[in-house]
Amino acid sequence: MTDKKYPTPLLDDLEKGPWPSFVKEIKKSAKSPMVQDLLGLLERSYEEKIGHWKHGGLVGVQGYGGGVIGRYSDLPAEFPDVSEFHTIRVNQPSGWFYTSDALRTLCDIWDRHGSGLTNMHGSTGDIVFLGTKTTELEPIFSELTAAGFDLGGSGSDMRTPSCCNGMARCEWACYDTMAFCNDVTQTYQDELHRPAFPYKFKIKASGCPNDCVASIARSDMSVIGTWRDDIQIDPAAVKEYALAGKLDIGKDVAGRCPTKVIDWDGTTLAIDNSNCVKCMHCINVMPKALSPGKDRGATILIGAKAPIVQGALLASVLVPFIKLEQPYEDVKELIAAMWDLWAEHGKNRERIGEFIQRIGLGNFLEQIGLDPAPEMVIQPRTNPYIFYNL
Amino acid sequence: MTDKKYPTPLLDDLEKGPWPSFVKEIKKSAKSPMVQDLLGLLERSYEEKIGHWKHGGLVGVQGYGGGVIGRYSDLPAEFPDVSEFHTIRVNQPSGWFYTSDALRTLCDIWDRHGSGLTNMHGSTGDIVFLGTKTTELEPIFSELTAAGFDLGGSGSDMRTPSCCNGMARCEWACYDTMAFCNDVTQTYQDELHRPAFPYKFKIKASGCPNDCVASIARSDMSVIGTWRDDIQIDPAAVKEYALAGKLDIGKDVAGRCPTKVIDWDGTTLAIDNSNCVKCMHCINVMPKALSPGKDRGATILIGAKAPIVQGALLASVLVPFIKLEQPYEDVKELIAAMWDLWAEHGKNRERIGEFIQRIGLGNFLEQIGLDPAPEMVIQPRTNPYIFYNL
Amino acid sequence: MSADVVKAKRKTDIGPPNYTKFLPPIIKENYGKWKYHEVPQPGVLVHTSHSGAKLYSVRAATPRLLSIETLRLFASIADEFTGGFLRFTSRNNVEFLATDEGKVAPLIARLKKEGYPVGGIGPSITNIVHTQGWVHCHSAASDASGVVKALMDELYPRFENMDLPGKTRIAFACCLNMCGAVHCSDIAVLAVHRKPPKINHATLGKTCEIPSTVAACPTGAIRPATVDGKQSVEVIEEQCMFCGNCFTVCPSMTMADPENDGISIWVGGKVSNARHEPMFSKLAIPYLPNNPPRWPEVTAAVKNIVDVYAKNARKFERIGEWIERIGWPKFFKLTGIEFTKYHLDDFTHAGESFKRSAQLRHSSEG
Amino acid sequence: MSADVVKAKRKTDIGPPNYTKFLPPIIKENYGKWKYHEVPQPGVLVHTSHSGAKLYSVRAATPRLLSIETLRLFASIADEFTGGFLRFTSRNNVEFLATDEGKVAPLIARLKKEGYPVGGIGPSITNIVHTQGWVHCHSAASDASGVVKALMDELYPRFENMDLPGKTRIAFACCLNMCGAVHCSDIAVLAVHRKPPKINHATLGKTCEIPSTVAACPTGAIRPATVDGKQSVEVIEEQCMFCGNCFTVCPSMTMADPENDGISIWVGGKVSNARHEPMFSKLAIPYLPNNPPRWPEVTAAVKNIVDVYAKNARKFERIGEWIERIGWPKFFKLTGIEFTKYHLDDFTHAGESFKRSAQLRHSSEG
Ligand code: SRM
Ligand code: SRM
Ligand code: SRM
Ligand code: SRM
Ligand code: SF4
Ligand code: SF4
Ligand code: SF4
Ligand code: SF4
Ligand code: SF4
Ligand code: SF4
Ligand code: SF4
Ligand code: SF4
Repeated sequence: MTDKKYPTPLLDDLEKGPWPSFVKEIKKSAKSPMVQDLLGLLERSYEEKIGHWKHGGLVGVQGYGGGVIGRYSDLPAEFPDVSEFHTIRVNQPSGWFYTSDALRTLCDIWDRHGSGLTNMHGSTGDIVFLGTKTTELEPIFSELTAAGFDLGGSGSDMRTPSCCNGMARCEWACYDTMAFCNDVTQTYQDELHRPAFPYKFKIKASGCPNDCVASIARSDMSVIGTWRDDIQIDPAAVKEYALAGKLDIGKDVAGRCPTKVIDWDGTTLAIDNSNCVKCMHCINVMPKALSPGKDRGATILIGAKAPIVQGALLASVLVPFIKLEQPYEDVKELIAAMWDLWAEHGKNRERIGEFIQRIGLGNFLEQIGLDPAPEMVIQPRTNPYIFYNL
Repeated sequence: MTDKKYPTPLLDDLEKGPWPSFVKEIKKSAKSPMVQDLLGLLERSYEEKIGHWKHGGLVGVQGYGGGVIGRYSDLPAEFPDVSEFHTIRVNQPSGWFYTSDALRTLCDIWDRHGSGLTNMHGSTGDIVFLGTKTTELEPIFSELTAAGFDLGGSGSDMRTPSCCNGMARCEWACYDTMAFCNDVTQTYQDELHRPAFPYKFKIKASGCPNDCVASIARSDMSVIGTWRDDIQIDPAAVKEYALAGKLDIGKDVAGRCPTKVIDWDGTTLAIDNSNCVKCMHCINVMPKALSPGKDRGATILIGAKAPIVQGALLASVLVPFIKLEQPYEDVKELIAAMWDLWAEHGKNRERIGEFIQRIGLGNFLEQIGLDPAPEMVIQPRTNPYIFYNL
Repeated sequence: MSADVVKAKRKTDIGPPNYTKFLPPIIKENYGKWKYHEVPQPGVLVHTSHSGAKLYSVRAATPRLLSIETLRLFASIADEFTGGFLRFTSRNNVEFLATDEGKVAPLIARLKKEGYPVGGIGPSITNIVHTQGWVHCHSAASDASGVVKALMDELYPRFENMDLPGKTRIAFACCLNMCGAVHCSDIAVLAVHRKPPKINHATLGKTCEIPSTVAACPTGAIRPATVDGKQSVEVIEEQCMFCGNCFTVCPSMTMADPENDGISIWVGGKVSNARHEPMFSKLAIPYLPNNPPRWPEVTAAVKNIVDVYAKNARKFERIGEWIERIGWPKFFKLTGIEFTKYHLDDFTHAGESFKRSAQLRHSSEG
Repeated sequence: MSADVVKAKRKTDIGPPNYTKFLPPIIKENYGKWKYHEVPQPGVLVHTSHSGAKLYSVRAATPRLLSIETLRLFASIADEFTGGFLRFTSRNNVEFLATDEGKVAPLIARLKKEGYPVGGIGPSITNIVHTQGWVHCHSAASDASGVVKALMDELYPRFENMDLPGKTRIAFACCLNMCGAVHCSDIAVLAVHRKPPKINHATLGKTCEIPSTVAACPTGAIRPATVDGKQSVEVIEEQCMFCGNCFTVCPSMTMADPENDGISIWVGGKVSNARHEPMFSKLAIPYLPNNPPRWPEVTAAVKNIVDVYAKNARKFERIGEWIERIGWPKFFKLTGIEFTKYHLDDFTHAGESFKRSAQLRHSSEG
């Protein structure tokens, strides 16, 4: 560890304790003058209880409209090496799998051209290279692409899609999330790199209703695996769970089924699959005995987002069930239809979820060519303000 | 029955069938020329599928701003006897109890001065005298008051309060609905007869959460009886129900408890009263064995209304529990505080439920001097748009 | 009492007569002391007091629109069987309050003979709460009494029997003002307009206050405008959803339209707090034609819903509770009702009705 | 590779490397063929394939903000124990993917030795999803990494053990933009501003587009205005709820305020569809002060909520499910948190959160 340029007593306190310390991480990279100044600036924030960063300007790499977040300190005189301190979003491989070599390649590039600090990963899913100068952007980009990496999204573009590890390591994946995520990422490179939408558009893919990438809360298009037929039951394994005695199948499994469709008589478990809502609970708690059906696919939901401007939204059902098989032509047609409509009629900084609420779900469906279905709503309308078309 | 002035083949069809016929009722009063013309006009509506009434003007009795709904036909030349056809709202006695004499008194007055047609009762609860001329209003009023009756509400006033029959005939009444209804009706005669509010204000009183006057859906102030202590259980009567075998206590009673707090082991019924939400179901289906607790009172809810303008509202909890004892000073203070605030700041035609939503429940409570309580909401806010007062 | 006498001492603000004057002695004696009730047969309630006293209430249907001839008939029936005591219910039935069990059977016989069926108690269809319609209101998009009569003629056995899973409350309203409070009914029959208001520019400036007319529109479809030199308003027709609130405040904007007015059907509302919290009614059928005098499309539609409910719901389940258990897709399937764009809410809180979860029933069939 | 060579063949739009390049052979062979998994000990997942193959995943915590030194360390640990294969999770943990059961114990020992605790699986508190804070963002009302470090030092045993009723997801966001997606977390820690923007009228006209600045305000609190002869905006302060969206679009409207910025706590959100549908987080504590470096008020508040939950919830109940069962009044009582005016929603859909039923728990105590 290099000598500190500034004393950082407040930050130093956060080197203590059992949880891994981000301060230690910062100090590990402190051979970089940028990181020295970052420590000084951050200590100042801890003293003053206020951030010291200004709005970013438009910085980026040639031909791309996104992927770099410009950032400038408001104390450039005191901390000149962070007067510019941009982040670069590098598109992660689907499922966040790496080889040690791939990791080292990324480290080497970042060692040459930036602070040496990263986020593994950003909230959207990107590899985040944390802190560099404008002049380094183009060199970093060149070395990244040479090594087979590319930038992720930022601004009003398609954002970097992400997915759970799905079929790679999970017995419940109802479709191939990683293949799908990679496919849409590659298909929409132009939309990812050149912001041309009213606002950001995020796609996240989870292999089952457990939704391990929180897609229903955080993506404009959420693709959640599910199935249409019966839950597969291995009666022998059910018996083992019952005998093991750790699980009270009546209370913990049947009793917690949201639609109460599990019948457990002490020896046999039966499910009224027509009323099972594919919540995953019974499967989650008895993974050896139960598994999703064989007729698998996904539900497509639309419009999740954080609160700004009109309040947070969870995604809502758009396609109750789709087989989701390569080359995903049906999904792509749907995406194209939605993007066309939204690009033409969406307001500036209006996410697609807000757009749908503004123009009405019925109109939205009509425009993109989908039939209304009762699965799309909790219940039909309660207010009588019907726009009859005569 | 008098001879018809007009042929009414369409209406005549509605004299047939097992259900009592309103056409027969109209014809029973057809000695009145008004009713003759009403039949003609109504038949015309049936032929043309359109109503033949115009907007009412301001008609009423001296010194009152409400109680009469003016009504004029748009075919006065053809049906001169209904060119004016106003209704009079007569305030019903609490609980809609009558003696035969009282009924006859009303009939006699109406016989002398109107069509002879009534609604027993209007949707708000009034005795509705259906159809008379402007010149008859004052005489009717005089005879009504002489007989001990008075007009009900209309326009932007307190409307005629109504209540379930409560303690008069129901074992579940948790407070005296009829006494309360009569008391507020009498206390607020001025507010009832002289519209001075931004819009109408309805009070309805139900003795228990079954809410037999639909107060939670239809009144600006809904007073619903409830209790705070334990449901009274008669174990012997429980056993009788079990033995009778008509009721499956496990499935039909315990299984349908919304908070699942009833325990039934085949012989004894136990209730976790701390989590009972006083829904009434178990009591409803086992009236001989269960009854509300002894520490009784009411929940006051606020703001129900029909859809116009911003959508229908159910009433929401304002006072989770109040003993509701005569002379109801606490309730009256609350009413006064609410009316003052709403009268001053409510917009024209803004019901109090809409008013609260516009100014915010927190502000409303502050202004009327009530503390916020978690019982008032399904859940605390989910959006982070908090108006901190510093 | 002569008119002169009355004029001399004009009384105001006396309020209604005190209810205690109209209570039968048994009620006065047992007021607040009732212990339990039983329903020995359709239309009859027996309340037993802690004192042991028993009150027999016999409930009969009325069409609500009653001639004074009928009221006098009721009065004399009350005199004959129940000491002159009777009451009306919150749903416009009449109840005769007997103390003598022996009077119950002859009372019922008499009521039936007079054409007033006895029933409406327990898991049945009781009287339909309704409004004025073409009989008295200027706003009506259909008749009220006529539709109700046609419906109840059809549903009549459900009034006289107690063979439904739960209480089934039907309400009718003749316009979106919903005086029948149809917004929380098991089945709501709601008359609707489907054309924007026709504006009488010649009279509007004189009869209506323009600012309050503009403010009346929930969707902001109304703008002040000068037409033929007269102060008036214009309606952006694509923004109009035919609620008629402009007509309520301004007579020169009429809504009624013989061709396009008609009836919508809503289901699954409830008011009581029993088991499920109170719920709004939800749209089932957006439109059926106005077809007087019997509205056959409407009666068939309501009967279908009742029958499907009767067949499929579990004991004590109200319609809304039943549908919540089986899910709306199944409701539309079982009833054969088409799900359309109109079922999707598009007003202020529309987004709150969107299904924001992946908890769905799927079936390989579709 | 020299810079010249790179420049010569500038590549664009190649996207990320194909994930298949990074998968260990056992995953390639058993892709889509996993049968079930087990959790033999905290931090370890064993997935068994239909083929019988077993994959051992060991999960270790990271602070997310990682130096390349640490990444190189992870790479060498992967080389030593798992054939060079590793991955990161959707919550910023690192997972080492072993095929050899014998490697699990030494791998865990090594990770712990290096200071990266192993755990976060099953009914535990896993890593806190968080954002940039004072480390990188201009919007932050608090630091992110610091609060998270302080919290996890406190909650650490819940990461290493699996003794909670259900999974407990904590998220942190440093402003209302909620990059940490705290809106659906079991416990959400959200930094907030509490003062209206300070407007720099001298620069606003030059740096900001006035119409989009005005449009940015969710409550319409911003109006165009001319100040000292310069085009600018003004804020109706009573209408401002400090969301900071104006600052997002206009650098001349700064929000940060050392005295009044701080932290709010939200509870009961979830994302999974398991049992209960996904839910938003709900306000628990409107404000706690910014108290670096350890934010003791915040850590105590979160720990209290976790402890009360751990003690009272039933098996498998997430925080939101538990509160829904016991009711919000009880939650406030058990945690000792005060219920205030701020807990009552007053934004667009506020009315939808009002309790519109008489189904209440009452108790004679109060
Ligand atoms: C880096 C990252 C946070 C992190 O530490 O991980 C981030 C950082 C910023 N976000 Fe974010 N957002 C990041 C994920 C998110 C997420 C989570 C997600 O994508 O799953 C959300 C919530 C989900 C959503 O999209 O609604 C999110 C919702 C926002 C919003 C609010 C958008 C809205 O519609 O409500 C803004 C404001 C805006 O776009 O103007 C925003 C804006 C920003 C800006 C660009 C600040 C701004 O006002 O322009 C932040 C730059 C910080 C910096 O200087 O580094 N960020 N942002 C995340 C991206 C890393 C990556 O690419 O992997
Ligand atoms: C007579 C009655 C219907 C009936 O047949 O029973 C009735 C009739 C009218 N109502 Fe009503 N309302 C009647 C009970 C209701 C109810 C039910 C209730 O009170 O429980 C409601 C729904 C609950 C509520 O108050 O929200 C109701 C909601 C309306 C509305 C919508 C108010 C709103 O805030 O959404 C209007 C429109 C208005 O006030 O301008 C309205 C307006 C009217 C007017 C005055 C028409 C108008 O546009 O001015 C109707 C006169 C009809 C006529 O010519 O006789 N009426 N009205 C009911 C009063 C009788 C009585 O006094 O007993
Ligand atoms: C007479 C009346 C009150 C009055 O003062 O007029 C009344 C009287 C009784 N109600 Fe009611 N209810 C009356 C209107 C209502 C209403 C209001 C309405 O329908 O507009 C409701 C709310 C309806 C709703 O939820 O939409 C109502 C919901 C109940 C319930 C709850 C039923 C449920 O399962 O949801 C009960 C309990 C029960 O029946 O088990 C109940 C129970 C009772 C009992 C058993 C109470 C008792 O012990 O005396 C009475 C006879 C029940 C019956 O008719 O089956 N009463 N009851 C009303 C008769 C109307 C009619 O003529 O049919
Ligand atoms: C590795 C990871 C996916 C990935 O591609 O990165 C993952 C992996 C697994 N999840 Fe997950 N989940 C992962 C994030 C999530 C998320 C997203 C989040 O937290 O932001 C959720 C939604 C959380 C929420 O609802 O708020 C999530 C909700 C679940 C659930 C549902 C739990 C519930 O009862 O609500 C299960 C089922 C279970 O645990 O019984 C599950 C189960 C699993 C299983 C058992 C699946 C399997 O058979 O392999 C995996 C190990 C579980 C464990 O960690 O206890 N996973 N899981 C993520 C690990 C994050 C971490 O480092 O801690
Ligand atoms: S979302 Fe489902 S398929 Fe994907 S990792 Fe989680 S549990 Fe497995
Ligand atoms: S998946 Fe969920 S809804 Fe289906 S049976 Fe299992 S617990 Fe019930
Ligand atoms: S509301 Fe309750 S107290 Fe009143 S009549 Fe109905 S059941 Fe009885
Ligand atoms: S009153 Fe309702 S909530 Fe209470 S125990 Fe009975 S059924 Fe359950
Ligand atoms: S519902 Fe409409 S049409 Fe019917 S009485 Fe009420 S205001 Fe008139
Ligand atoms: S009918 Fe309703 S929506 Fe149409 S213009 Fe009139 S008020 Fe507006
Ligand atoms: S939550 Fe706000 S302050 Fe934190 S990184 Fe996102 S935009 Fe910046
Ligand atoms: S902080 Fe938010 S509410 Fe306040 S002025 Fe800015 S945009 Fe409007």
